[in-house]
Amino acid sequence: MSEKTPLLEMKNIRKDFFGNQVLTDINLTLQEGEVLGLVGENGAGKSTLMKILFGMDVIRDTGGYEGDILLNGQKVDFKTPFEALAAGIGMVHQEFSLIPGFTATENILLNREPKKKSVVSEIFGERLDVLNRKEMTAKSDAAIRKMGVQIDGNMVIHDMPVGHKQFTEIARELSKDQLKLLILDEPTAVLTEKEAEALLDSIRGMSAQGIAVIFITHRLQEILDVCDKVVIMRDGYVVEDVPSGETNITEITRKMVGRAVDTAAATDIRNNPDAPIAMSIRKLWVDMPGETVRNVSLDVREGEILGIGGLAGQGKLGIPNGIMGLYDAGGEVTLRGKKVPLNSPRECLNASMAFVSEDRRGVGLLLDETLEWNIAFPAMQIQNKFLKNYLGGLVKWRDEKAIHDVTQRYIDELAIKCTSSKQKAKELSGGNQQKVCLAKAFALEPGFLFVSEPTRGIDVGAKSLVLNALKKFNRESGVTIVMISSELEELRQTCDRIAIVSGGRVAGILPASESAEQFGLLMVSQVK
Amino acid sequence: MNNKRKWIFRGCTLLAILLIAVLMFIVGRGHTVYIDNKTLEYNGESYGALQKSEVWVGGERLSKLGKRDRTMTTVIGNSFEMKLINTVNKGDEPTETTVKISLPYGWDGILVNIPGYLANLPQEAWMTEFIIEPTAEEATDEEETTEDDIPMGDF
Amino acid sequence: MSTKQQNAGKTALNFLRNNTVPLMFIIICAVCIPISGFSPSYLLNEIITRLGRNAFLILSLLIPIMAGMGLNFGMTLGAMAGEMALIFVSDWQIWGIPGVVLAMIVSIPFSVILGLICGKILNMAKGREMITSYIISFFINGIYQLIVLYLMGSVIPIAHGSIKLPRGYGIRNTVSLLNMRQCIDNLLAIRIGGVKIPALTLLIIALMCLLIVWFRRTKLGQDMRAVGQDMQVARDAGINVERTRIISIVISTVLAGFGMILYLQNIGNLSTYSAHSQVGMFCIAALLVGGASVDRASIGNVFLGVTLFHLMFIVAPQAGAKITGDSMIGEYFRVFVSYGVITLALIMYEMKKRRQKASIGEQLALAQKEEEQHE
Amino acid sequence: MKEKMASFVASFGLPRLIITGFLLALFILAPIVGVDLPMQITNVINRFSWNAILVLAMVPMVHSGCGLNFGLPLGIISGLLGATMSLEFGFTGPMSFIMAVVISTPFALVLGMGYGALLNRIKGGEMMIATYVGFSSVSFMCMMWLLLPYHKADMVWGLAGKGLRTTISLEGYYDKVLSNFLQINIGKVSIPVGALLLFALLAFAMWAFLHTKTGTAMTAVGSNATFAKAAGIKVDKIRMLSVVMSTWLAAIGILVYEQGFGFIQLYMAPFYMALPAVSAILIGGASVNKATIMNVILGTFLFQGIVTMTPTVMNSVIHTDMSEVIRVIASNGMILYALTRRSEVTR
Repeated sequence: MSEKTPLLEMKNIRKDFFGNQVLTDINLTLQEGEVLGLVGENGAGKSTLMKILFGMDVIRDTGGYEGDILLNGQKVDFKTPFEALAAGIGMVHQEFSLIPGFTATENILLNREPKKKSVVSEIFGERLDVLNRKEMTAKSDAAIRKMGVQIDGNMVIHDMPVGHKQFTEIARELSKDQLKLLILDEPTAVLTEKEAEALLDSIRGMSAQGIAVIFITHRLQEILDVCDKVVIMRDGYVVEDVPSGETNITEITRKMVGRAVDTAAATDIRNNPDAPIAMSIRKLWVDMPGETVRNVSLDVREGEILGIGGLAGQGKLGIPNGIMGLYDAGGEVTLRGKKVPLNSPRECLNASMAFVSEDRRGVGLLLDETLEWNIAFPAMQIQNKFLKNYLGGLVKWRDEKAIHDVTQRYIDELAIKCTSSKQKAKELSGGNQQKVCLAKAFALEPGFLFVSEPTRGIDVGAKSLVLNALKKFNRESGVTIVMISSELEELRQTCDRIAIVSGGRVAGILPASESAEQFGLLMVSQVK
Repeated sequence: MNNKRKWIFRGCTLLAILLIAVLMFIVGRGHTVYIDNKTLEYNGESYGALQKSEVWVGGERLSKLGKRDRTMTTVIGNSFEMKLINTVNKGDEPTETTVKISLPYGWDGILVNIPGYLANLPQEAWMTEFIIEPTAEEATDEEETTEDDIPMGDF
Repeated sequence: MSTKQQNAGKTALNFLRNNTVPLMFIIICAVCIPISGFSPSYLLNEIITRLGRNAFLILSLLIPIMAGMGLNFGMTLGAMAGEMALIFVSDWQIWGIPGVVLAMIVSIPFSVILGLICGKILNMAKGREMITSYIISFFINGIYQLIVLYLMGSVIPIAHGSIKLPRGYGIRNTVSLLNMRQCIDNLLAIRIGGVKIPALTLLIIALMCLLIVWFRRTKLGQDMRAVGQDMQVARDAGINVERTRIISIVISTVLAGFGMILYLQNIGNLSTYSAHSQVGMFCIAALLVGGASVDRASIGNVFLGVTLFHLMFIVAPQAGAKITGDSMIGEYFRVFVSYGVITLALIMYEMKKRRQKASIGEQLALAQKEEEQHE
Repeated sequence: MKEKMASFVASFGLPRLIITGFLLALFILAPIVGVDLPMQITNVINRFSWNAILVLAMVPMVHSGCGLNFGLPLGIISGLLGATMSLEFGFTGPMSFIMAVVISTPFALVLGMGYGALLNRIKGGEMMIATYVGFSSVSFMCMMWLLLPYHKADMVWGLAGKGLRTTISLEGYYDKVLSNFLQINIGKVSIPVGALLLFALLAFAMWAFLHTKTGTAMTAVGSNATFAKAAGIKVDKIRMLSVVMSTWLAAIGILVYEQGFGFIQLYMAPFYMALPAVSAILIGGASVNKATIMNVILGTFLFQGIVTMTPTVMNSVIHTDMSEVIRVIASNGMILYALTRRSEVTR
């Protein structure tokens, strides 16, 4: 057995994004027909690893990778996903890549349709070959059969339940004759229990047919159910590579979230169960694409920093976005006893709430305008600050000097690196842009602040500056803050309590002093 | 190999289209033929006009020409066939002649003189190019207008 | 039972929503026909003439719609190519059916070049193809005028004074196509009652329809549909999106060129500087009247559209004159209706896009309510 | 140096550079080929004063992110309604102009509000729909001009006694009321100070508006609508305001145009009026989502300069009038260029 060349071998894979090491010395082997479960937190490096294997453009655009990938003992280096496909690697991405108005069959064979030659195509090229519908049906039926799940090949994607769309994607990969290795990136996230069950069956079936599968999921039970071995990644390292029979969920979770040196939570945690409730959220739903929130109820106490954590796509981002009226939402939110109307950013801001969005470029900034505008704008519009009144208030003139002063104050206070307060926001670095977003919220002098992913995409130095500024704002001004972040460590360092969201619902709330493992368990739990 | 085959096919198609175009050029050339029944002076000799000449083209009578009459018809292609029923002098029995001429490609308007043709004169004697000059009034009334006129009209 | 009724109601509502424009037109026609007082045979004759005249042009719009590029206002480019070909052919004095065939062949290179330009520009303006193609048609109209009004006869040889402006270069406002007038319509024409049926023209149109049906079943057609629905997915699947879009515009332009030649051979003369300017608008209006939308159009839409639109076109002036006593009212009315239809179709298309987005939230709230009921 | 040039060309845009260069060449050529330069300059200034407000009408909608207002004819129609009614009600002289402004204002507000409400429901497809809203409204008004009960003898068709004429002379009404007001003559150059003053007033008001709280909000909506929404701005309301402003300015713009031109043009005349205004502001350096007062002034000047100078200069140089063709190619080419730019907002 051990003499046999493994189907896939990854040796000493290293990758950095502009000096930021994201993968270090990854080693992986995979035999024919083996099912490998790949687990790890967001940002552990799973997706980067798979992108390298699949030859995605971003990898080359960011300087390539180090190390070797061997397929059947042959060194390979895919320049494009198409080369990877040709070599027999298939990948099912998290987002559907399907044509909505096409049938399952048409999607399964997209751009690989069997064709019939004709005279016209001899002249104008083979794109004028007529599709061979009969053979298409046969081929897609074969692929569906191979998958072992029944879906209707003639059904239009548009009319399909989500699960069937997922199966269509898988069938597309299976319809490729050369397929030897299939990567499934969180395929069960959108499936119902029954469908997920069926998918696991079909993975077993594929494995029996000699197709190796790399299965990425956050549902650990599935890993144990179907995989031959488990690879756990953390912070760009493989921390564990064991046969799935020799481990269990708690063990895996601990390895996933536990740091070698478990950085302790912040020392100045305040846990004051008697503090009055500042905000109470009841039965909140939010339609934010990719971050759907379902039936969330949550209380925020006066003066605390509440963290909201969870894996990507589970809905944590939907909560602030929904409450602040940026996405369609329903339910009930009260702030200090007063009802906050949903779907109206104005009312929220009037109620002295503020929001620093995770989408800096899309929502947080006027990229083409000056820092002055960016920082002063909401305060000017909501609270009539920085305005000079003429004609008895009829004309509200922009007070450029006041705007300049306040901007300069925050530039100094938050150490925003810029040439002047007149610089355009798009010219700043990510970290400084984030500080501008904070300054914008601070300028509103809010009584309640949502901060969403404050450290996303900024470097380590800037990170701690931003987090300290937040903490200082809370501790000194007594402003209640809800901070949403995918990074558990930073939540534990900054927050007093942390709520974990999974599947669009709150899985549990724990004091920040709890062990990382406990949070990990909540993250992978399935709330019903 | 496959590519070569493709280019051969494409070349052939292009050639075929060009051939069709050339063919259209030949068979589609339009001429206006003017038919004269007029006395013709040629090499000092005079060929008198017929008393009466009926011109038939394509089975239909085009015109009945008296002395010094002229008629015209349009022809597509370079061969022209007409049937003449001639009465040379008053009271003569009409005689039927079929005239078959091939028209020169470069001429738009062609003038055929019946007396000259009937006298078996050489071709340049009875067939001449006929060029119409645009009349003066026609020339003046045209002024360029490229302004988008009212977006209406019949469609 | 009640759900069944509800469903029936829903389908009826959907049917109404999807067919607002054709239904509106049927009503307009139903009101105007009796008022106008035209005889049925006259109307039938007119409709068939206009079907033969316009259907081919309108068919040229189908392929860009399939490729997700919306209504191709740039079909005017094809019309200009066809006109240039006709100018040459009539200068060469090629008459009759050979003239039409030759004009079609000559128009191909012009159409292809213009189509390539148009396609390239539209690829640079993804998401606003329609307004861009609309402006392209104005821009190329300028180039067309430059060529026809200044270069023809001075740089490009034009032999015949009959089509040249008296100043010696530039083409006259009207070029007579008398020598190919209705040559295709009259060949094999059948008369039934007082109605003349241009069998050959209709045959050509039928062939064109078959060609489109066939084209939909080819690989290229499939690719176009894929590109039209989701460019990113198509690109990920390895389809060359840009090229496919350009091809769709080129095909449309070439077909529009052919269509324009057929149209003009029916009319019998060419208004050099204005024949093309309204063609795009009228064709698009007719297609939309047939029930097509910006992202969906079928051959059936073309024929229904030509029939309804032209019925309105014929009867509106008469009916308007009878009602108001002023013949211009009807003329303006039909122009208004043409523009109104396009406006309405564009608005409905954009609103449909928004409605789809809004429905997801409703679903979520509904799901939650159900969940609560279960608890 | 070379790089500097390249970056200048890139930021200014090649088409704009060509057009500016072309106009410069015309001015240089003019005296050489013996064209009466002072008269040409008078012409350019006059045409500038007629058209500038129509171009200014583009600014609010560009600022609020609604794109170029291809629906300008809608505003023009409000102006035409004001003009014809003012005449019908028997006003003459300068008073007729003032009344035209007064009467057209409510029409502009109502039509603008309807138009704005429509544009708010079709975000993303504004420009195409605006074009066709303009077209439909013009063709609708064609019927109305015939049907509305106008009776004034010098406005209606003489024979029928009803239905407005296609062109109505403004002599005795407000023909040149602004142009002649405070007119200055320097040598052969005459400057229509009144018309320029009105433009200056409106342009200043626009500039001032953009410096107020609401004006700032409008710019922010155009720059990043999501940002504005998150900052509590009612995006739809601001957009609506911008559309109403644009429509009203178009109404005033056409009245000023008429007083300069001396005629009211009805029926299909407003049909393509949006295109020159759109290309003028683009030539002035605006893009689909950024425009300043400076763009308006520069653009109108360049555009009208070309329109007035080309025929005369070209005629003297090559003895043919290619101005129409040049105008069509240049102005539509400019619009095309602006449309194919990647949206300059970095997202």
